[in-house]
Amino acid sequence: MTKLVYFAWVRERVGKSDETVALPPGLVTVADLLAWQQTRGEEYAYAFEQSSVIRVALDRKHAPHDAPIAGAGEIAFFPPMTGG
Amino acid sequence: MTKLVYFAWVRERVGKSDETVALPPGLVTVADLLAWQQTRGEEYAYAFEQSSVIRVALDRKHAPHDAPIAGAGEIAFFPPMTGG
Amino acid sequence: MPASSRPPCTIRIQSEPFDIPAETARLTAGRTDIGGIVTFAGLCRDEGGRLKALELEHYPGMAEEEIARVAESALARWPLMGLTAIHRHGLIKPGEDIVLVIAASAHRRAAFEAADFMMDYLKTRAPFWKREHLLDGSTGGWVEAKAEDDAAAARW
Amino acid sequence: MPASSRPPCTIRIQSEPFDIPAETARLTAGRTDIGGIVTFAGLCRDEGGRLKALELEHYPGMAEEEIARVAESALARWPLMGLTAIHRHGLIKPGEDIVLVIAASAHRRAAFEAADFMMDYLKTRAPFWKREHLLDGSTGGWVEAKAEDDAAAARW
Repeated sequence: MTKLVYFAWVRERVGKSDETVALPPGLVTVADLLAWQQTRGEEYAYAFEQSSVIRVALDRKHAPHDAPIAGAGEIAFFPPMTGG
Repeated sequence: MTKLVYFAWVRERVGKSDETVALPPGLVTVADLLAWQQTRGEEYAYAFEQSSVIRVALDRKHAPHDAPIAGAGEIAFFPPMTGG
Repeated sequence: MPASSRPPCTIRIQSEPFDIPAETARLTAGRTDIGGIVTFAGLCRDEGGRLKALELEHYPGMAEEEIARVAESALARWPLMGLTAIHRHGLIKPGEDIVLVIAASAHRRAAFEAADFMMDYLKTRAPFWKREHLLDGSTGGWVEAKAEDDAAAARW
Repeated sequence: MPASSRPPCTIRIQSEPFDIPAETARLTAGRTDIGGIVTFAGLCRDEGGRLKALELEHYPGMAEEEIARVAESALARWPLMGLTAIHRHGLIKPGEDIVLVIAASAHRRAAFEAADFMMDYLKTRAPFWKREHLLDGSTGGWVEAKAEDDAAAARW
């Protein structure tokens, strides 16, 4: 099982701050995972419609969209950061 | 009459912090003034021996060595600044 | 302090305000080898009177870790004698501090560059998101990331 | 504050220590339009334990005027909301502050650049000279100007 966590407007659109899911086999990269998210219903389709802008962290480290997701226990999805 | 003021090692070498003098006619630029200072005795020759490094301020404003000195009431001589 | 020892490095994520003089004193106490300290404080603006507050959401697990990674880069890159980064979360009112970076070094250039670098990287890498709360009582939108912040970070 | 009005600008030359929080508060009091404040404090180092104190000689008439001229350049060049420059003279012990620059702006880039510029120009244009007083009781030499300071000022 993998914990998925959401922040800012990704969280609002998905409608939850986290969930624990069984990822389907065949998802290799972050990009695969983002494409899968789009298929999970209306709210996910909305949250991930512009998946190129979504940032992803694997176990609390920034990961590019071509990074492999194997082994990650916690995967976070969020918009570009606006702190500071 | 013109007030001449000295700072840091220029002051120490000249042996005074200020003096009021009648500048001889014919001194046009800061460089002329520096050359004249070298002729005023042993302590002046020592203070101004490397006149290219001496900084000059005319009425409290930095002036390059080719600046005209006409009209200045207070002329300061000092080494490169080391504040901050 | 021997040059080889690790300089004091403080990273904190907190909702409460921070105390800049106390944080500075923590870096300088008992030391006589520091020549320059650059402090950056980022404050909440009211955006021409439009804003009642900024709400800062963060990723609690990752925020501290990511800022620590940025700080490690700064420590590796400049000869620092101390580095502090504190970022607040929660509701922050106009005029209040949001973020603090303090960089201490023997010479000013390292302190300026490290503080500047820290802010550029905090902006673009630390998992924080700002949302506006407007003076009329409504919740405004999420603040959009600026291309100029990415460009600033790309300088390093 | 309307954008066209002159931002508060404080220039002081003094022998006594300065109070950084008080100087910062003077710039920010009652304001909610400032987004970033960069503070530089320059401190006296003991140079590896060699130094008992630095003696700072200055040109009393010119020092304040020259720093004011540098500040005018900074105010003309960056959209600042406040600028402070304080330089001490006299005997200053290791660990004590020598110089303070505070630059406030809506955005951090202007504040960083203005503070950095102020320090580069203070170093090379403000009429101050440092002399070392050594721990063994003797008076050391005058500190020599550094070529790197001229190079830093030439960046602007």
